[in-house]
Amino acid sequence: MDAIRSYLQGDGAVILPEMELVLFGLGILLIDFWIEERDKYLNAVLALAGTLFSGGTLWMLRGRVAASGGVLVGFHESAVVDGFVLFFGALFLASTALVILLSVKFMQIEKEQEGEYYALLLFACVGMMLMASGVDLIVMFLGLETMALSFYVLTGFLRREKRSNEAALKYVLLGAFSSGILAYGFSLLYGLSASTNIGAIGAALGQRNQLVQAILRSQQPGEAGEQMRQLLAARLPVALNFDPFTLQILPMLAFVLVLVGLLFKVAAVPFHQWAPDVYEGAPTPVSAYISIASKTASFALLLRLLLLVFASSQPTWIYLIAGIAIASLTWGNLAALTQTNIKRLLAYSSISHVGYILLGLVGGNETGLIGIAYYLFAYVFMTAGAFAVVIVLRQKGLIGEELEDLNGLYQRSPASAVLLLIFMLSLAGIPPTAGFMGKYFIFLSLIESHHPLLALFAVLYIVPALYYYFRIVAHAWLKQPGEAPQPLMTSAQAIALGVAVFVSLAAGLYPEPFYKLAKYAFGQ
Amino acid sequence: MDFLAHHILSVVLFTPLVGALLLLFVPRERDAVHRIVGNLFGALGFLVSLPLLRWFKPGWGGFQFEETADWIPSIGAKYHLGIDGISLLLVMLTTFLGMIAILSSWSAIKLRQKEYYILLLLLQVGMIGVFVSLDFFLFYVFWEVMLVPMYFLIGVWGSDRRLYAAIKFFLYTLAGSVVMLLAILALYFYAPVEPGATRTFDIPTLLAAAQTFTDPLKVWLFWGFFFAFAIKVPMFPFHTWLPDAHTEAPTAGSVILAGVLLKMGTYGFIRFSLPLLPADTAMRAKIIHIVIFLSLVGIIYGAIVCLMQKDMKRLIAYSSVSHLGFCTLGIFALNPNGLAGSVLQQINHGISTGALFLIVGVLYERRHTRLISEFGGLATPMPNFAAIYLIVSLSSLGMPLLNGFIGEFTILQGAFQVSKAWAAWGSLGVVLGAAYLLWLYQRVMFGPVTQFANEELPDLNLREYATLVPLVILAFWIGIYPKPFFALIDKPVQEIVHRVNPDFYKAEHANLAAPELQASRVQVK
Amino acid sequence: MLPIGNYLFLSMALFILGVIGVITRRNVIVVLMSIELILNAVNINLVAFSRLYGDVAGQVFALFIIADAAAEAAVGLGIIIAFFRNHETVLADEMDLLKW
Amino acid sequence: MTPSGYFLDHLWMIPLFPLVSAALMLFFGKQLPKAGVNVFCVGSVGLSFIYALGAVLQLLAADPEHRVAQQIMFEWLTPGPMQMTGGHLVRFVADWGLLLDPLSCVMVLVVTGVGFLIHVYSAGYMAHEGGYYRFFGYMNLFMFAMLTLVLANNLLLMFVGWEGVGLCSYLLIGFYFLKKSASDAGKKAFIVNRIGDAGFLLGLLLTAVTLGTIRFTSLGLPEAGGYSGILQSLEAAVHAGTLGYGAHVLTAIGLLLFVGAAGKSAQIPLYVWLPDAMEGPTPVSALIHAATMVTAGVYMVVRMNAVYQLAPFALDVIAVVGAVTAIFAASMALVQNDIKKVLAYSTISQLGYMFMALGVGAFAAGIFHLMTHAFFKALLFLGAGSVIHAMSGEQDLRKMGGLWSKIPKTATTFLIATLAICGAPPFAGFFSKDEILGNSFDRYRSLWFVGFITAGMTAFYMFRLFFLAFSGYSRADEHVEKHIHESPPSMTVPLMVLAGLSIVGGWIGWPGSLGGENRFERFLEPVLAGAVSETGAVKIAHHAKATEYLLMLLSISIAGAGIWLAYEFYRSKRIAPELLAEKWPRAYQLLLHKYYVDEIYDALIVNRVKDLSTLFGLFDAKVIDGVGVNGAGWLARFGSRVSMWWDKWVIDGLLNFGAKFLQLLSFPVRLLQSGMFSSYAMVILIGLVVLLAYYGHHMQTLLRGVH
Amino acid sequence: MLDKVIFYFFAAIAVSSAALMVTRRNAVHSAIFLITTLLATAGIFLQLRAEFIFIVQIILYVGGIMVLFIFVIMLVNLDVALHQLKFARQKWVALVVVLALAAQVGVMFWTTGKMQGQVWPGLNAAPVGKLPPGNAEAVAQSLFGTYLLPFEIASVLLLVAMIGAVVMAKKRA
Repeated sequence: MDAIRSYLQGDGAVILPEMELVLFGLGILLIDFWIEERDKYLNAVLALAGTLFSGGTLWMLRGRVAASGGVLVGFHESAVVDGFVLFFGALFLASTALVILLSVKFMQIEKEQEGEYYALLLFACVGMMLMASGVDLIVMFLGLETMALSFYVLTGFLRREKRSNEAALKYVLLGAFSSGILAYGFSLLYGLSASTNIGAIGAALGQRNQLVQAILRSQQPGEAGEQMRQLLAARLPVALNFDPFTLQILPMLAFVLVLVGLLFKVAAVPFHQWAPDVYEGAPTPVSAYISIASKTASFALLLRLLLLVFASSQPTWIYLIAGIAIASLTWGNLAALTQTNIKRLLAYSSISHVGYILLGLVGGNETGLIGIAYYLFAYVFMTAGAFAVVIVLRQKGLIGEELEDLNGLYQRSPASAVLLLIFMLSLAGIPPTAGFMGKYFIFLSLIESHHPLLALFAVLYIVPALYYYFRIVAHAWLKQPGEAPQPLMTSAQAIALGVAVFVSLAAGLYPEPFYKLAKYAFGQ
Repeated sequence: MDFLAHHILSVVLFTPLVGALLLLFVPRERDAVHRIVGNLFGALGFLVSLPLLRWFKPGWGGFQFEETADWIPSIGAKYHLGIDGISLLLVMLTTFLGMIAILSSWSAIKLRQKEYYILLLLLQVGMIGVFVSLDFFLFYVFWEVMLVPMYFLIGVWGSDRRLYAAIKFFLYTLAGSVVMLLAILALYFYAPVEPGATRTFDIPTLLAAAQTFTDPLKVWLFWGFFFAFAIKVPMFPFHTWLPDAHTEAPTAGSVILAGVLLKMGTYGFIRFSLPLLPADTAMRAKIIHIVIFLSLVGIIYGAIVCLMQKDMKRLIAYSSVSHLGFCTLGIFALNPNGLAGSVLQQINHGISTGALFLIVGVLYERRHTRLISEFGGLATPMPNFAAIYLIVSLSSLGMPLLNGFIGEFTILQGAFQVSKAWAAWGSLGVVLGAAYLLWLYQRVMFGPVTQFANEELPDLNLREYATLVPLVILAFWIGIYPKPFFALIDKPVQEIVHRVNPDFYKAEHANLAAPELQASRVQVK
Repeated sequence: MLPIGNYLFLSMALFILGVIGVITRRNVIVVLMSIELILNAVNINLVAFSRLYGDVAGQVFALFIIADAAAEAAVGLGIIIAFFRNHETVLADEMDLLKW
Repeated sequence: MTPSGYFLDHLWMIPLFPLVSAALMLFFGKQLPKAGVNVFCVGSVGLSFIYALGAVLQLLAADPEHRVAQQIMFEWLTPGPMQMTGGHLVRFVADWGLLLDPLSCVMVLVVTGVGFLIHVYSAGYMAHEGGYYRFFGYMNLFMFAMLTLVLANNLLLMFVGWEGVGLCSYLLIGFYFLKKSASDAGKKAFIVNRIGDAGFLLGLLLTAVTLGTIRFTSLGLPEAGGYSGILQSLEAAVHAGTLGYGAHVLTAIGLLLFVGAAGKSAQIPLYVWLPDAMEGPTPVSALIHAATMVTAGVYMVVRMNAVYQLAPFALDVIAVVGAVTAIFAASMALVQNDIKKVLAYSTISQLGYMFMALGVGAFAAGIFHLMTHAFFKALLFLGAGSVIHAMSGEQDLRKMGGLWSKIPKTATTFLIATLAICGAPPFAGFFSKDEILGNSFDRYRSLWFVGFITAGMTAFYMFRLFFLAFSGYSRADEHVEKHIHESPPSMTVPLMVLAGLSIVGGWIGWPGSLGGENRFERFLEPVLAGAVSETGAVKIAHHAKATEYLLMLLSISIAGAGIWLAYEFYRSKRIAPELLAEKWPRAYQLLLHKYYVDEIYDALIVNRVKDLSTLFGLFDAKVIDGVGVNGAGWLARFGSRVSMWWDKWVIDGLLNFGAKFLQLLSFPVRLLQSGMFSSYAMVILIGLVVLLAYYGHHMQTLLRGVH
Repeated sequence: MLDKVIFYFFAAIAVSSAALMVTRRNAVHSAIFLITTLLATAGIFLQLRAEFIFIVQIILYVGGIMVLFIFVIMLVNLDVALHQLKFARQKWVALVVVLALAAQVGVMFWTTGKMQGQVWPGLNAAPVGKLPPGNAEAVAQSLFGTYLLPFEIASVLLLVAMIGAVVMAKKRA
C-alpha cells in the first residue's frame, strides 16, 4: 500500500489521470460481459464517470503543479504535468465526455452500444493526454499511436456500414503511412542529438543553430566578422570550414518529416484528404471526436515540438507554416462551399480552422499562443455543438447528415435551430461568440508580428466561410420542412448541447476567465 | 430616477433586449400578444430615449452620459458608452424609426410573428449599440451582431429572392467589417501604451493616439476602415448589395435598413475615418479626391440608374445610393457646413426614405406587387395617400421647407467652399433626383386607373397614418426650423473639424476687410 | 561499424521503396506491408544511431516501433477483413464511396 | 422717418393667409361646400391684397430713401461657420425674414392684386370641375410661395418661394392628372426648372462664399452693423478694392443666377416647358405662367441688380439671351393654332423683352414691363379662358371665328389687351415697351432692332389670334355653336378690371418726353442705386428728345404694320396665309414644329439620360444576374466587360453564377478528393517533396545567400 | 572488413527483396519478400551489435506479424487479385514524385556525409569503439528505468490493438 502511495506521490502523479482512465476502460470491458443488452448504456455511464473522475484528478493536480513551481516532472523526465497539460488534458476530457454523451442514443440506434466502443473512447483520451504530457519522443509517439489506433477502430466501428469500413481502411492506411513518416523524422531527431528527450534535442539543435549563426557572422567582412573568426579559431577551429547550410540540412529534413506527420493528424492542406472521407464515413460521434479531440491533441504535440525542439529555427519555418495555413484556409473554404453533406462540410470547415490556428503559430508571440489555446478551446465546443445537432437529427430511419435533412429544422425543433445558429456564428467567427474571440487573438498576433497581409487574407476568408455556414443556417431556418420527423433530444444530448452552447457564448460574451485559462496553458 | 439619469444609455440600449427576452417566453400561438408586446417595446424604446434630448447639453464638448464598466480587463476592452450630438441624433433616429418600423408590421407580417418581433428588437439593440459605444471592441460586437437579425428579417420575411438577397447582404457587409476588424486591431496595437499597462480599446483614447501615427500607417488604417464603411454606406462600387437587400426585405426591414443601417457607415466615416486622414497635405488630398470622386459618381450613378427601374423598392434603393453620396460628399468636405449638413442629411434620409419604403409597403400590402407598371392612377382611389406620398417624394428630392433641402443645401455649401466643381456635380444629382422621383410618382399615382385591381384600393387606415404622419411632421420640422438640430451637432462638428482640418480655422488672413464682415465673424474657441 | 552514411542510405532506400509500395500498389494488404517496410527503415536508423553513440535509447525506441508496427498491423488487418466482408475486394481504388 | 405701422409690423400675415387657407383646403377641403371654398380661398387672397396694400401705403408714407421695411422672424438655416473665398470665417445664416421695399411693393401688389382677380375668375371658371378644393388649395399654396419669393429678404428664402412656385406649377399643370400629357407637362416643367435651380443654387453659394452673406440688404434692420447684406458687403468690397467693376466672380454669380432665372422665366434654352405648361387649367396659365411666377426670374435679377451692375458681361449675356428669346418665341407664335400656345409663346417673347431690358441696364423698365405685362397677359389668358369656356373647351383657333358678337364683354376686353400688348398708345404696353426699346437703342442698336422686329411680329400674331377668334364666320361644330354663351359675371368682372388696368396701368410710368415724370422709375430708384454710384457704364446716357420721339413713332408704326398685315391675312383675306406656307413649306414646318427644339432636346439629352440609365441599370443587372448586355455601341460593350470583370472578383460573382460557379469551384476539389487512397497518399508525398524543396531553398537563401 | 561484407550482403538482400516485395503481383510473394527484407534487416541489427533487437525482429516481426499477414492474405480472395492490375493508374507520376523525394533526401544525406570533423552528436562522429557487453541487459535496464512510461503506454497500445482487431474481425453479432 505504501508502495502504491509513494508511487502516486512521485512518478505516478504525473500519469494519474491517464491511469484512472485506463482503469475505467478496463472496467467497462469487464462489466460489458455481464450487462444485458438494454442496460448497455451503463457502459456510457461508467465511461462518463471515468472522464469526470479523471477530470477531478486533473483539478487536484493543479495545486501540486503550482506547488512545484509550475511543472511536475516524472518518469526520468519523460512526462510532465504543467499548465499546458492541465489545459489540454481538461480539453480532451471535456471533449471525451461530450462525445460519450452524444454517443449513447446514436450507438443505440446503430445497435452498436458496446463496451469496446466506450473503452476505446477512453483509451483514445489516454493517448491524447500522453501526447500533451509527454516530453520524450517515445512517449509522444506511443501516445499518438494509441490515440490513432483507437480512432481507426472507432471509425470502422459500424462494421456493417460500407462507408464506415471504407473510412476506417483509408484512415488506417494513411494514418500508418503518416506515422511512418513521423517516425522517420523522430529517428533523425534522435540521430541529431543522441537523446529522445525533447529538451535535450532542443538544446542540441539550438547549439547547432548558434554555431551556424556564429559561422555566418564570421563570414561577414569587417571587425565583427574578424572577432568571430578569432573566437571560432580558438574554440572550434574545424568549424571555420563548415558550410552553415550543410549543418542545417538534417535538422531541416527532420523538421519537415515531423511536420508532415503531424500536419496529417491535424488535417492541414495538403495532408487533409483523409479528413472529409473519414468524417463522413465514421459514426457521427466519432467524427466529432476526431474533429475536436484528435486535432487538438495533435496540435498540443505540434506546439510542444515546434516550441521546444525547433524553437531556435523559428524564423525560418514560419513561412512554411504560413504557406500551409493559407493553403488550408483556401482549400478548406473553397471545398466547403460545394458540400451537401453536413459532416463533410464540417470537415472542410475544420480544415480551414486549422489554417487559422497555424496562423497563430506564425504570429508566434504570446498573443499568438494564447490565441491558439483560445481558438482550440472554442473550436472544441463549437464543433462539438455543431456535430451534436447533426447527431440529434439522427433518428431511426433518418440518417440526417445531408443539408436537405435540415430543412425547416426551425419549425421542427426551434431549440436545436437556435443552437445550430449559435454554433455556426461561432464557427464563422461572428461576435459575441467564442469563435470570434479565438480569431481575434490570432489576428492580433499577426498584426503584432507584422504580417498584415496574412491577416488580411485570414479575415477575408471569414466571408466565404460565412457563406457555407449560413447555407446550413438557411436550410434550418429559411427552408420549408419536408416529411422529416421531429427530432427528439435525449437528456444526454441536451446536456452536451447545453455545455457546448454555454461555452460558445460565455467565451464570447465574457472572455475574461477563458482568457486567463488560455494564458495559464502557456505558463502564466 | 437617479439610476435612469446615470445609466440612461444602458437603459436605452437594453430596453429592446428586455422586450425580446420577454417575447421569448410568450407562447408561439399568441400572435396578438407578440404584436402588442413588440409594439409596446418599440414605443418604450423611443420613450426612454426621449430624456436624452432633454438632458443633453449641446454646448458641452466631448461625450455625455458616459458609462464605464470593466468587461475584458486583460485586453483592455470595456463596456464604455457615451454620446455626442451626432450620435444623439442617430440614436434618436434609431429609436424613432424602430418604433415606426415595428408599428408598420402590424398587419403586414403574418408569418412567425414571435420571431419577427424578437429579431426587430434585437436589431434595435445592435444599432443603438453601434452609435453609443465608445469602446472599439464593444462597437465591433454590436456592428456584427446587428447583421444576424437583419439576415433573418430578409431571409424569412422577404419576398421571392430573399435567400439570395439575405446572404448577399450578410457577405458584403461582413467582408467590410472583417477588414475593419483588422484596422481596429492595428489601431489598438500601434497606439502607444505605457510599459506594463494594458492596451485599451477606448475610442477617444485611440483616436487621440492615432494623431501620433506616421502617415503611411494612417493611410493603411484609413483604407481599412474606409472599406467597411464604404460597403455599409454604400459607396459607388460597393453598392450592389443594397438594391437586392432593400427590395427583398419586408417593409420594416427596408425602413430600418435604409433609415438606420446605412447611417452606420457614414457615422463610422465621421467618427473613425476622419481622424485617420494623414497629416501630409498631398496624401490627404489624394485620398479625399478618391473618396469625393466615388461620392459624386454615386450621386449621379445612383440617380441615373433609378430612371430605368421597374420595381419601386429598387428605385428607392438606388436613390439611397445617390442620397448617401451626398452624405459622404459632405463629410469629406471637411468643414463645418459639410459635416453638419451630412449629419442632418443622414437624419433626413432616414425620415424620407423610411417614409418612402413605408409607402411602398402600404401598396405592397394591398396589391402584393412592387412593380411600377402594376400601378397607375392611384390618386383617384387613394387621395390622402397621394398627398402624403407627394410630400414624402418632395422631401426626398430636396424641396425647400422640407427636410431634404436643408441637408442637401448645407452639404453643397460645404462642398462649394472646397471645390466649386464638387458642388456643381452634386447639384446635378439634385436635378436628377427630381426627375426620377416625380416620374415614379407620376407613373404610380397619375393617369387613369389602368388595372382593375387598383380601382377599389382603400385609402390609408389609422395605423398607416400613425406610421407616416410623424415622419411627415418631422420632415416639415427640419425643413422649417432646423436650428435645434444644428445646435445639437454644432459642437461635435466643430471639434471634429478642429481635429482633422485645423487649417480651416487657421486660414483667416484678411484680404476682404469689410467692417460688416468683421462684425459677423464667428467667434471660434 | 561502418560509417553511418551507409546505414542512412540503406534506410532511405527501404523507406523510398516502402513509399513506392504505398502509393502505387492497389492491394491494400501490400500497402500495409509497405508501411511495415517504412517502419523497418526507421528501425535501421534508430539502431544505427544507437550504435554510433553507444546509447541504448535508440534500440528501445526501435523496440517500441516494432510493437507499434505489430499493433498497426493487427488493427489494419482487422479493418481489412471487415472491409473485405462488406466489399468483397481489397483493392485500394475500389474504395470510392467517400469522395468529394 | 422710418416706415412703421400695423401692416408693416404684420408683413408676415401677407403670405400666411393663403398658406392657412391652402392647408385648410388640402386637409379638410373635401368636406367643405364649394361656397366655403370660395370664401376661404378667394377671401384669403383678398385679405393678402388688403394687407399688402396697407403695407405699401404705410411704406410710401416714409421718405423715398427710407422706404425699406425688414423683419427677421427667426434664424432659419444655421449650419455653422462658413469659409469665404478669402479664408474668412463667417457665421452663415439664412433668416426667415421679410423685406418690403419699392421693388417688392410693386411685386407684392401685382401678385396679390392680379392673383385676387384670377382667384375670383377661377371661382367661375372652375365651377364645374372636379377637385375644386384641390385646385384652390394649390392656388393658395402658390400664392404663399410667390409671396414668400417676393418678400424674402435673402436669396435662400427666395429660393424657398422659387421652388415652391415651381412645385405649385407642377401640381397645377398636372391638375388634370388623369391626362398623361398633363402630368408629363407638369413633370417637364419641374425638371427643367430644376436645371435652372441648380444654377441658382450654385450662384447662391458663390454669392455666399464671395460676400459672406445672402441677405439682400441690411437696411431696415435695427442694428444694421451686425447683419451685413449683399449690397453692403459689395460696397465694402468695392471700397476695399477686392472686387470691382467687371470682377470675374461677380460675372460668374450673375450668370449662374441667370441660369436659374432662365429656367423659371422660360428663356432660351430652358423655355421648352412653358408651352407644354398650357395643359393646366387656364386660370393657372394666367396666374402662374403669365402674370407672376414666370416673372420671378426678372424680379430676382433686379433684386440682385447691385451685383449685375458690376458684372457687365453677365448683363450682356442676359440682354442677348432676352432678345433672342423674344424674337425666337415670337416667330414660333406666328403659326400656332392653339389659342393658349400662341399666348404662351407670346409670354416667352415678352419675358425676353424684360430680360433684354435688364440686360441693357434698364432695370426699372424691366419691372415696369413686368407689371404691365401682368395686367394684359393675365387679361389675355383669362379672356382666352372665357373663349374656351364659351367654346366648350375648344382651343383650336381654326375652329373658332365670329365670336365678337356672341361674347361681347370678353371680346372687348380681349381687344384692349391685344392692343396693350401690341404697344398701341396709350395702353399700358406702349409705355413699358417703349421704355425698353428706347433704352436698348442707347445701349446696343442691334438689340433695339431685334426688339423692334419682335414688336411687329407681336402685333401680327396677336391680331392674327384676335381676327381668327373673333371676326369672320364661325368655323365651329354645330354642336359647339349652339352652346356659345357669355361667361358669368364672376369671370367677366375680373376681365373688366384687368382691362382697365391694361389701359391705365402704364400711365404711372408716363415718360418725361411726353410730359410726364416717369414716377415709376423714380419710385424704384432707391432700390436700383447699385452698390457704387459711379458704375454708370451701364447707365444709359440720356438721349435727345428727338430721338426718343422718332423711336416712339417707329415702334408705333411697326405695330401698325403688324396689325395691318394680320388684317390682310386673316380679316380681308387678301393674302392667303396658306399660300405663304406652301411657298416656304420648310420655314412653315420649322415654325410650326417650334424649331424642333423639343425633339432635339429629347434626342440630345432626355433620351441619352435614359440610355445612360438603362446602361447603368444593365451594368448593375449584369453584376447581379449575369445576363449578357446586348446593348449597342462601344459604351455598352465596355460596360459589359467591366461588369464581367466585376462578376469575377466581387462576391456577387460567387453568389450569382450559382451552380456554375460552384461547379467551377468544385472542380479542383473533385479532382483531388477522388476517394482514391493512392492519390491521397501521393498528395501527401507531393506535399512532403514541395515542403522539403521550399524549405531547402529558403534555407539556402538564408544561409548561403543563393537565390 | 568483415563488417563491410556483412553489411553489404544484408543491405543488398534487404533492398532487392524490398524491391521485389513492392513489385510482385501475388501478395503472398510480396509477403515472402517482406520476410526476407526483415530478416536481412535483422542481420544488420546484429552487425550493429543490437542482439536484443535482432531477436525481437525475428520473433515478433517475422514470426508474429508476417504470419498474421499471410493469414489474412489467405483469408481474402486471392485469385481475383491475381488477374487485376497491380499498380494504381498513377504509377508513373508516383514514380517521378518518389524519385524526386529520393533525390532530395539522397542529396541531403550525401552533402551531410561529406562534411568531415563534426564533433557533437551528429553524423560522421566516430562510433563508440567498445560497447559494454550484455546488450539485452542494457536494453532491459533502460526499458524498465528511463523508459518505464513508454513501456506502460505500450501495454495500452497493444490492448487497443487487441480490442480493435477483435472488434473489427469478429463476425456480426
